[in-house]
Amino acid sequence: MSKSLPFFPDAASSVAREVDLLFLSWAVISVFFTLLIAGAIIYFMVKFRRRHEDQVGEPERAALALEIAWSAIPLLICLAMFGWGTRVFFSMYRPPADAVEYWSVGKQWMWKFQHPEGQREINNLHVPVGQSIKLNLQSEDVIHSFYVPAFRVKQDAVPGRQTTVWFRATKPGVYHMFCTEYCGAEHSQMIGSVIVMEQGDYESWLAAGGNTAQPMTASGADLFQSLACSTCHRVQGDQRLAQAPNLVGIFGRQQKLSDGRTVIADESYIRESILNPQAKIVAGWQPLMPTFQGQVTEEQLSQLIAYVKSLSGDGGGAAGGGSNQAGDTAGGQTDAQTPQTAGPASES
Amino acid sequence: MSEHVSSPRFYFLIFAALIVLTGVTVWVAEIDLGAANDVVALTIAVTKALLVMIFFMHLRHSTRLTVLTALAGFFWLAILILITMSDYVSRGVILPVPGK
Amino acid sequence: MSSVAADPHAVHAHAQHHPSLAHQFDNLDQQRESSTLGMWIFLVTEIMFFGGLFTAYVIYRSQFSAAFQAASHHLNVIMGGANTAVLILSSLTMAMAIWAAQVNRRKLIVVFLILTMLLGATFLGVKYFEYKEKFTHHLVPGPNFEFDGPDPQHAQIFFSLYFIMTGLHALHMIIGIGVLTWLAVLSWKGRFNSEYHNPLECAGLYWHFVDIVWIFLFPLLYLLGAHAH
Amino acid sequence: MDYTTEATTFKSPPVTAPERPNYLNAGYTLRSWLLTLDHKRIAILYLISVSIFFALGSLFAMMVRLELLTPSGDLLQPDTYNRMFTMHGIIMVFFFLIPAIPAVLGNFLLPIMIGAKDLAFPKLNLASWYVYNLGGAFTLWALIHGGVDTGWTFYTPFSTTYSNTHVIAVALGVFINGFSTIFTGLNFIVTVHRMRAPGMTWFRLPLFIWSMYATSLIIVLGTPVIAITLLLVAAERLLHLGIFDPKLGGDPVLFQHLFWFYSHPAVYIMILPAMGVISELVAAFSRKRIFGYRIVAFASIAIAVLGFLVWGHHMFVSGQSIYAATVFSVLSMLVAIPSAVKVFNWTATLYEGSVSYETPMLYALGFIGLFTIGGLTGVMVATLGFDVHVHDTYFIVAHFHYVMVGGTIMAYLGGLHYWWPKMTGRLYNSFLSRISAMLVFVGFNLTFFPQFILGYLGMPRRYWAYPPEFQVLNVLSSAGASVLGLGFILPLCYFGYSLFKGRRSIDNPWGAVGLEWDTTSPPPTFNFDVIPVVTHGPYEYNPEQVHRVTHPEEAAVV
Ligand code: HEA
Ligand code: HEA
Ligand code: HEC
Ligand code: CUA
Ligand SMILES: [Cu+2]
Repeated sequence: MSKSLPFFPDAASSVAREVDLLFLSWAVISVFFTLLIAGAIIYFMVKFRRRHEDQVGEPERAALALEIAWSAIPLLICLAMFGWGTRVFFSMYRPPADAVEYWSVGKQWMWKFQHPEGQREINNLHVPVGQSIKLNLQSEDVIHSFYVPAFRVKQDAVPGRQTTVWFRATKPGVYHMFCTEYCGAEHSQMIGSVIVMEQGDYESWLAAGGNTAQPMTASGADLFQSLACSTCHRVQGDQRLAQAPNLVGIFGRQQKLSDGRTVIADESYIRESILNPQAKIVAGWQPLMPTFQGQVTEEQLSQLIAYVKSLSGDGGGAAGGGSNQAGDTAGGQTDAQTPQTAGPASES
Repeated sequence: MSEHVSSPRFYFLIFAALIVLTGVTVWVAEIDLGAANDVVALTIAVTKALLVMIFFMHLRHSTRLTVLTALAGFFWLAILILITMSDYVSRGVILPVPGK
Repeated sequence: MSSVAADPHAVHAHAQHHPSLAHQFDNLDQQRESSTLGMWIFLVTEIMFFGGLFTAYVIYRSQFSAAFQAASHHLNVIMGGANTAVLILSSLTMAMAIWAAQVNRRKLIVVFLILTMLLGATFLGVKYFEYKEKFTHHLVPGPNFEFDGPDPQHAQIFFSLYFIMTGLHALHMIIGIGVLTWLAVLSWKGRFNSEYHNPLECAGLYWHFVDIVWIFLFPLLYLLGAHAH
Repeated sequence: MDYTTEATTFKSPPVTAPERPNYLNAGYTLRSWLLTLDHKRIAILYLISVSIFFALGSLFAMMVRLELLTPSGDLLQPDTYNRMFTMHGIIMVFFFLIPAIPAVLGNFLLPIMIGAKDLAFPKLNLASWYVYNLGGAFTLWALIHGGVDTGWTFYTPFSTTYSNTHVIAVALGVFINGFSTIFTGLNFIVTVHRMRAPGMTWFRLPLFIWSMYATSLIIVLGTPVIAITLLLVAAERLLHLGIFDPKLGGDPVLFQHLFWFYSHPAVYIMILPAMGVISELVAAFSRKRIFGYRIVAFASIAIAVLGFLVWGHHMFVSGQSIYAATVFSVLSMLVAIPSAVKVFNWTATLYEGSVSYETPMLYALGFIGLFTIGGLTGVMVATLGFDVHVHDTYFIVAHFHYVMVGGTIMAYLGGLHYWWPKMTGRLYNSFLSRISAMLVFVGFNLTFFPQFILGYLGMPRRYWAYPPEFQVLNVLSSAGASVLGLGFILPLCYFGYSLFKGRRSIDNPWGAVGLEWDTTSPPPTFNFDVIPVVTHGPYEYNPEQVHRVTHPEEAAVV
């Protein structure tokens, strides 16, 4: 990165140009109004300067038209910019359907990342160019915030919840990654880089990384066995023997609860179901499920969630999107999610 | 401006009404009405609060400004609760991108 | 300057100065209206103060309703209900104290004020036993919290809200009793009469407000689980 | 009626003549100050306290700017740096900027401007000052024992669970300080409603009063919420109550809602009084009624009310619902409109005025320009897609210093320069004061404009060390801060000199109208020798206009 005096940040994501355009438009509007007012003040100061000690101002001339004009014009400008800004915002927070899920856990003071193929990294994130990436954020302690200036995206990682952010890098390179929510002594050291690589380079990076780790969903599947989830939840076979709801296809669906409410089974819901199962009881079931709070780390939680999501077909798409009514997905499918871009190392 | 003096009997009537309402709210709470339990309980509580404010606190004989002040308090509280609530009820819902 | 004109009331000429009229006011009516308005504005700040807690309650209640119902079940409805009645009665005696001032019955003011304070103290006494019960049952949030129902974490949030809400309410009662004590002494000395009693009135407003807070706390905390067994 | 008659009627008394009785020579003992019930003396007490806290806050700002001279943090330890900006923010916001204009200028002027002898509750007013100092003492105690490092926003769970500094003491300090603010606000509301002089109708109130009234509404409705919120933070630390604790399923974002429900309106507590001051200054130095008086008055109320509906714009990336964010964004746009209207009306007031360039006017014009930039960047960051990028970067730091320093402090200084002769009866060095106004303006822009660029480049705030490519702009900013500091220290010198050695001022040195200029300088203890009867609006410089608004029956009184 250049050490010279920069005046404009790198733009390396699909939304960056749009944000810049938004900014530049606002800048033009601001400069216009600032100059208008400064100009008027200077002009009036000179033109109407006090000429003799006893001079008073002229009587006021009422000008309702003026008042209306200078309320309405800023209002219209603001509303227009609001509309545009909101469109950009929504496009920043609605991941496209083909986004691949990555996982991140923030803790004082580092970022841990995990690729869908299982590759782990700390404070660095390698991503392929041109691929939409949905990053699930969690925190182990306090609030952190994931920020990549070159991508113009930012999202807080809130303890006890999962939040998401997505981006599509458009230009290979190495970009700053900052924590932008104050999180204690080394907040300013909680930084790293996002390394955007060409598709091929990314694959060879993955391969060379000696990736021994399993894909997220596979780790999740293992945990599902080792934590004995599978003793109650049967993901295949005869559901009549199961003591707990079938988890196949639940992701993204409306779940009926025993107290009559319905919730959308999104990541937060699954997360809560595991950590605090009694909080929301599925209609027709007893509150039998034990809590796994303290038994799973944030990362294992991510893996479990990834696994449960994978039971619902294309669950990797829009978070909680009401669109995927995947109820009838085949029962035996455990490893449904195969990211489109998965490199050779990822499947095994 | 002379102030209005209510009779002790009148105050006692208000007191009796409050006690009755307290009894009612305890009684209703034992019956399972689903979500309506909350509505009933809050309606009774608001009624009781209004009785206290209008009669014990003399809002009935107060200036408009005083009434307005009292209302403003509750109105702003409603702002605080309702707008905060608006976040919680719509959280986590991300409607699909229209047209995609 | 034309906007300054000789006013018949010169500033320092408090000729017919009432002993209870403060220097900045022109007459007792202005003083009375000012103090009433001031008191109501203070009550608005109190509404917003408790309002922050009610907001937290409403949000969590809507999120964790089952846990809140289960936790609410551990509160003692009988004690809570009795306390509600005690508080309402104290509101009545408070209103009567002001009435006594309005009709110039000095002794009665003191009697009603003392009654009010006694009822307030009764409320606090009952509250003390309730708190004690919570301590012995490990229902006080913190490392020693134990809750055998489902969803103990959210139940702990319920009890956090319970203690902070009722605790602050009790604190208001204690302050109220302190103020009433002082006013009882003043009444005894004959400071209040039908013409001048705004301190009593303001204290009354405060006392009734504290009552209103409890009117909401009681159903929200004690009764919401009553029907779920 | 004309201001000129005023200026000639009361000639500056010869220095040898015995002083007229005024609030300053009403008593010289310490007791006569510390137990005073006179709103003017309490204002002076507040002036002293507030200035001490400003100096303290500035000291921390200096440490921050020194540290940021180099990219690698080599002056302070990171946790020391964190305490520096936290104490800077807390002291500047809660102990300086919020009380500054209301408790000093407001306290001094509000009763005079409405023709009252004092505030409605003088004892409460004095109590407010003591409570303020008590809150300050808590904060200072924490400061001496190592400070606090949560940022002025106290975000949970960092503040409740992870920070091991004196969060409780500072939270209580701010909590206690909140009472002093409430006392002032409550007092002002009652005073404006109940204590106006005969003939002082609502639309004859000076705009400063309107803005103080709007400010008081916010104070009364908002401050209790921050009080309870900070109390909950303290309780969570002290008693293990778990309201916001994510380990219990509590939601840290709920804290943010409660915090900003107060703290956004609080920014209007800071700017509305400033706007009131500016209205007075612009009118006085153009010798003209404020253009669109009623609209400017209503704009204050509109800002106060709408200001309560937009708090979520601080939480766009906090994990709150994106739909709630959308609503907060559009409401933030609406609240900008009344501010815009005010800016335009002030500018239009200059038109056909009799504009002079005294020091207060220089500050006022500086305010208009800087507030415009600060406000426009405010609406920029209220735009959702844009805020995601600049949230918690130096762009925000620049935005709020433009409105708080470029806005409120400029207005506060302008107001002090304008009413100084009224408050002390003395004049200050007008040459030096103009120099200092220029220094503040130039230094300010040099300090904070580069921060906009830094922010857009992506430099996060609350960073003790930063990537080297940001250094040039940071050095520029620190250099600017030293010029700015000079601009702030200079008034300290010439005001101090004026206080003891300054030339005596005549009653109305500016030839301004308004009840405060009708009484003597400094005013007597009960403000007026005779209670004024008001017959026309506040800015009637022009005889024709006065005539037009005077009702016959009121004219009869004159
Ligand atoms: C005096 C204090 C003050 C004032 C007056 C304002 C005024 C405004 N502020 Fe500011 N703000 C702060 C103090 C202030 N702010 C502080 C301290 C923070 C940071 C807190 C923290 O995180 O530590 C902050 C942060 C902040 C944020 C959060 C940013 C983030 O953290 O990501 C936002 C977002 O919407 C915002 C918006 C606004 C808006 C819309 C206004 C509006 O009221 C501005 C209105 C004014 C104008 C618009 C200018 C005049 C208009 C014209 C000249 C006409 C032309 C106008 C148009 C075409 C629109 N502010
Ligand atoms: C009223 C509010 C106010 C005021 C006046 C200021 C004034 C200044 N502020 Fe402040 N600032 C805030 C409110 C304010 N600030 C807030 C709320 C924050 C956020 C905190 C947080 O993140 O939690 C902040 C944060 C903040 C930061 C960001 C820190 C970070 O995020 O890491 C920076 C960095 O440059 C900064 C700089 C300055 C400077 C240079 C001044 C200058 O204007 C100061 C100029 C003054 C001087 C240079 C000294 C003058 C000297 C005297 C008056 C006499 C002193 C006496 C003796 C030395 C004996 N401020
Ligand atoms: C003792 C049996 C038991 C075990 C072990 C168990 N569960 Fe459950 N689970 C249940 C029951 C019963 C329900 C339905 C009632 C409810 O919602 O709590 C349930 C509900 C769920 C739900 C919500 C289902 C829906 O349809 O909305 C999820 C997700 C879930 N469990 C995941 C897991 C995971 C992951 C594990 C292992 C870490 C696990 N469970 C272990 C019994 C169990
Ligand atoms: Cu993590 Cu800041
Ligand atoms: Cu704001």
